[in-house]
Amino acid sequence: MEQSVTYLGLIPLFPLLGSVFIGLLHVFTCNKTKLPEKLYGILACIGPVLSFVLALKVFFALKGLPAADRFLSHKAFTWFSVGELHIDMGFLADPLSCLMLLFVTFIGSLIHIYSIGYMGGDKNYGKFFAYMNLFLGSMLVLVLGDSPVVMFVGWEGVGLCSYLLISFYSEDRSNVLAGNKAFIVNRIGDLGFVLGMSFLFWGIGANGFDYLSLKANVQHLEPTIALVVCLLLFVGATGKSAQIPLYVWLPDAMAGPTPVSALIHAATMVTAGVYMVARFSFLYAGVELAGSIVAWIGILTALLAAIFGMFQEDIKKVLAYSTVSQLGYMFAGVGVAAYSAGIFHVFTHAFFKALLFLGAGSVIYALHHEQNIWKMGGLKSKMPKTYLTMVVGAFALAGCPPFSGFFSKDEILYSALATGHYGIWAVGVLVAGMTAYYTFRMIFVVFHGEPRDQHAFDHAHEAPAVMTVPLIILAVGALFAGFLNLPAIFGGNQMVTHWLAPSLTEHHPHASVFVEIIAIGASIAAFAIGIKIAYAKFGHGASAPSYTGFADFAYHKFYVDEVYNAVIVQPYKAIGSSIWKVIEPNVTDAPVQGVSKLYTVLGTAFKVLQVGYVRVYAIYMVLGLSLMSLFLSQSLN
Amino acid sequence: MFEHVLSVIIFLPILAGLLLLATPASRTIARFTGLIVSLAVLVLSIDLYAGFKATGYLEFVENIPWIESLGVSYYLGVDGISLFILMAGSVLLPMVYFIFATKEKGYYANLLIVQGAMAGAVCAADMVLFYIFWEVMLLPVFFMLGLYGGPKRLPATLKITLYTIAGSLLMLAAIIYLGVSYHAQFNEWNFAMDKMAQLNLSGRVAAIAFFGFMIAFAIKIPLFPFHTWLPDAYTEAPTAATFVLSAIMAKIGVYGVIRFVVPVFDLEFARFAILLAYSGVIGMMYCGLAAITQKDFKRMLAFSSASHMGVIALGVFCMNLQALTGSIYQIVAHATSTGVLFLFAGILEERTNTRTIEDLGGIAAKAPVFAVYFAIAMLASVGLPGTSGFIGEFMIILGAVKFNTVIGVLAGTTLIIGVCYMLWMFQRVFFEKSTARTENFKDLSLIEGLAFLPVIILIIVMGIYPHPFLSKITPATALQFSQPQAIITHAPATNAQDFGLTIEQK
Amino acid sequence: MIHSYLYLSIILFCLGIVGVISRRNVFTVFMSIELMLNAANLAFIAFSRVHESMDGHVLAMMVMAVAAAEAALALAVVILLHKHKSKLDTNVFSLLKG
Amino acid sequence: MFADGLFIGFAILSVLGAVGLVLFRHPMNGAMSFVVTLISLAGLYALLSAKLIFALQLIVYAGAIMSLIVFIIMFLNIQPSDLPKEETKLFYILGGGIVVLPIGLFLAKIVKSMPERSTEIIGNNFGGVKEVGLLLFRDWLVPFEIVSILLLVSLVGAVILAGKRGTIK
Repeated sequence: MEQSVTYLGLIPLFPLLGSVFIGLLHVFTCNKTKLPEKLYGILACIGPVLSFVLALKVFFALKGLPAADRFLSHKAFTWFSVGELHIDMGFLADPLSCLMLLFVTFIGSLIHIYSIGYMGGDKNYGKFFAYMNLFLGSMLVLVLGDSPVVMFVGWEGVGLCSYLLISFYSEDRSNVLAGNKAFIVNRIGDLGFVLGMSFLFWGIGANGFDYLSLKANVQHLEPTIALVVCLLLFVGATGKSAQIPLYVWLPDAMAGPTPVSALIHAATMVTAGVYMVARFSFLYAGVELAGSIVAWIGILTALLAAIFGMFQEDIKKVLAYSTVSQLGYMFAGVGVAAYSAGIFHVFTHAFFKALLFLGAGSVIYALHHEQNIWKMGGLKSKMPKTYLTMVVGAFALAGCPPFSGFFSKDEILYSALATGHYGIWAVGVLVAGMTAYYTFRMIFVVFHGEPRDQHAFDHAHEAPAVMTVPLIILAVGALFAGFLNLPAIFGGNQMVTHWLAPSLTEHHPHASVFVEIIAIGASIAAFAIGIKIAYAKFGHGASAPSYTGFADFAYHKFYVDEVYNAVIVQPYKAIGSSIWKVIEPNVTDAPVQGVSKLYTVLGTAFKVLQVGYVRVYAIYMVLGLSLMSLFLSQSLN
Repeated sequence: MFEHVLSVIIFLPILAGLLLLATPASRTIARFTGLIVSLAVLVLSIDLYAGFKATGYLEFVENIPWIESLGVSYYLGVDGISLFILMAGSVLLPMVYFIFATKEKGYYANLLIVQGAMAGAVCAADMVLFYIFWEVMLLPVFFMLGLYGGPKRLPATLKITLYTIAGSLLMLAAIIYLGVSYHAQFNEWNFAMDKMAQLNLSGRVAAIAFFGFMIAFAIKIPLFPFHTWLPDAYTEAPTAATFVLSAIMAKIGVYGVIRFVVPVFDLEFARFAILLAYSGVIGMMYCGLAAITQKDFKRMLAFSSASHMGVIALGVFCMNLQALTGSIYQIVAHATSTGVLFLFAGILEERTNTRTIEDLGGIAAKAPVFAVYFAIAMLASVGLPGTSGFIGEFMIILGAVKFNTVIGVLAGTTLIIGVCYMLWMFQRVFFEKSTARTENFKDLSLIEGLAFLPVIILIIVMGIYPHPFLSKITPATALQFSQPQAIITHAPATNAQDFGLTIEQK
Repeated sequence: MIHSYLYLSIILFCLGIVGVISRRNVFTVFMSIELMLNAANLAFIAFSRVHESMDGHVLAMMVMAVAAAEAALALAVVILLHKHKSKLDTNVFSLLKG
Repeated sequence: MFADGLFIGFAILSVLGAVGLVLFRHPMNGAMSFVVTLISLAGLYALLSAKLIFALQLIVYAGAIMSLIVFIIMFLNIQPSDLPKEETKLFYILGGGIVVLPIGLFLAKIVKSMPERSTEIIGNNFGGVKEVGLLLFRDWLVPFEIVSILLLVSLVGAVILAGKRGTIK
């Protein structure tokens, strides 16, 4: 049922090799002669493009197979094998991973091309592309891994790259701290992932720990274990995909270069959690409680992030919170067992969010690294291409029909409604309105109205073609990607859903057309209200507002970072220093110190007896003999 | 492959070291002797590795009666467990001679002696022989620490020496107890390891003997709460001694547990495993937390090393195949990663004349090769997949989850704890703006770069393709769990506690 | 009859001990030690008589030789002591005081 | 009977001599009284048929060693002021006696448990010079040689120790 094709292993290998090669080049030349940037740029793009070509090949190979047999696999070698634990370094391409593969390599390639322009002039040009290639390779391992453990390699690999790229401008302490935060928070999630894998392994892993074997054995898993595994894996997902309570790292992660934010922190890596839940759909489908928890956490994250997003003033932070919010939607989708809807939203989101970030990058580039939206304005005329493409992205994000975001988001909300999760649906619609509001708030403030900073405005200019062409391509994607999964009500046949069907374990709810129309209507209404308010407030230019009350609270992100700092980070450090300063010398080492003290005390005590006169020593000796004699003479009779 | 290869591996360095000490050789001669001898040992070890058949039993056995009246023999052999510790020593030690070019003669001589003694301890299959090498192992460290250490070396030297000797004496007592019990049960004197495994031990005295062994090994590992000698000793010791202590000697403690405690005291071990596992896991967390507040990077690495040793020890105490194998794999991984990190710390200290983290910064920009090496070793140390650190750590956590859920979850926190202090240190030392001390930091020279390269490559290879290594370990570990339990039941219900049996009756 | 010899030996030995531990005069202490040696000698000879073997005699000779050697050294020490401190008191030396 | 009488006489003399040694304040008196003990011990050896030892005791001990001691005592020309003031001597002797008593009793107990034997003079060959000499140079040759080395060492030591002149203080 599964076919073995060796080129699967090559897909992640190309970017990885590229990364090693570029990295070596950079390391050995960075402090001496500079290599031309073009060389790095071209080298960097080879890997992703080759991977994309191979991904297309995989796609067509899969398409050529009957729907139920769409599994291509490649076991490169035995990774490790101890007792019943047997892990192959294996890759699996099924419709799900193929979809991910396609858009990851596609968007990855585009962003690489975009970066050639964006990163121009940076002294660590080579390093950047080494990391980017490494990231893409890891992401492909994540997507293609045929067992949770192999996936975990990619999972941690992308975390590492994320860390490295966030702290890319490493001279500034705050950037490095943001990187540390991202890595550590991700690690907390990874702990959940590892423990989840462990429980899963001891549950049903003995007969093979790859997805297909797990899927075949899933019915032997005890329900409680299954619930625990689902929740632990979801902890991993909350870390990677920035959900409550581990979302805090993503906004800070915007410290990295903008293409990084676009590729890693919007389009690909952060959606890994959703992908993982979809991968384990066979597991989650059987545990309804876990699904509900996932869905609720997802939708609450969406709400929270949307609230924060409405008050941000940094253009990238706005987008970051919108990413968190959209990720929340995706989890809501996979949580209500609409896996294909969730994955489809991942897919469309990748296009429009990458587009928005790259557009924002273009703006930032034009304004010489100014990110505060209250210092922008009126850029429409100066940067028409960027403006147009970003508007397309904004419509898609806000969920305006017929842009891609509308279809995917609507699919999720419809599924929530159809499966009876009314609460989730209601919150989802609310968030949709808020999304429209903050998205267009950003567009209006940045591009419309009067320039707020005349100096910066005068120097602004449209980005070079190497940057705008990817924008346009992505805009086309953002516009039309939605039609790939057109629901029946619009005359489509849900191509993506059908394509994904062999990989996922899901039941499509059958609700009446009435329900579907309610869902669509509510979404459109929410969008319309959101954009209306945004236009009313910011359409004609507005000055930077000062926030009070709840708005101020939200502006400060509910002080979550501060609370985490006070509740987790500071106690952690305090425990550390108290261990070192108090516990170690006074408790742990105390017995040892005590022994040495004891010897000192005993020594002082016995010193009294050492009077120094030989005669007295003789007396001691005789006393000892005498006592021994007394003792021994009792045994003599 | 010749018959006495193990003896050569053990005694070649020891003799070379003694010879150096006895002759007025110059530093250069000493260094090159060390280099040549350690490379020769490396070649022999690679040959040994290639000829190793992974049967699970001892291979390359040499068994010559030594003190016949007491059944002590010169009994050597390696199996999958000891092979890797032996290899770790052989692979890592030549680096030291490459990197530290201007040390005293005694420095190199002591290094050679400690290398031989460690090889001896690892290969010994007779308890008395093991004990002898175990003690000899400490001597060079004592001298290196006491002679060439940092400013506060004397208290540190005293502490480590007295601490370890106290443990060793307990072990000696326990070894004698085992010998006497063996004589009582089988009416002949023998100290060979495989014979000891047949002993049937029970009762309070057996438990005491068990703790005699355990405390000796726990001090060496070091297992919480016997780790207090470690921060001072690791910090004050010259880099090579710290390297030897952390990379190999600590592992011999774990090895001792696997080789001597688990097969002999199976009942006691099963009884106290949970306690020991908690000790390991608490030690991991405790030292990991303590590491985060360190201002001195060498001390921080010392705590990090102790923290990881807690995990490694935990793998042994979990009593399942995955955890044990993972533990042995992690021994090698940790030897390579932490060992190299200590060497890097030594280089940092030599080039900047400081050990304070706050004084450093911006090295990544000044010395990219060094930074890449350091980053790879650090990532292996925090267990990133794709480096050697992950495989072992994953298997240990996996095994720990099976052994006990709470311990499994706590063991998992090593993922977080390790990364906190390591990233913090990396940030302060390698990122941010360079300081006065790092302004002129020189990158690794070509020789240094090439000397480290094999180990760095090994770290990655061991993470990506560990199967060939694991396939040599697994038969030996699998054998540990196929101990015929029947021995316990059919052996006569006699014991060394019985006074009449212990005193030789004529 | 042999008992009497041995009892005598014990008495002399005990007197020697008493002399050593209770007197401070160097000469007396020294001679008390000699007395103990002699007590031991007496026991040797007595046992030798009991077993009718002459090994005890040989041992007694050895003891005498040792006593002679000891006398030579001890007297040299006494002379030194007297020379430096003009005293014959064992309490003059208390370098061993802790 | 005669031998018993001699024994009692010698025994009393030797004990008295020993007591004198312990009690006399001046070492010269002690030495003289110790000579009495040594001579009576020689007599006891004779009673135990140890002819050679009898002779050696008189010649070496009572003769050579004691005369050496006496010589040194006189050589040092000890004044009463040189002697240590031992006001608590009796107290010490009493205490020492009490402390030593258990040892003596213990040894006596051991002696008591041994079989009683006669100590009559036995044949001419026992304890003679020839017999002891043969034994000494045959079975005890190595210890004998070692003792000779010991004597040599102590000789050298004594010369070095006593031979230093006025270098220290």
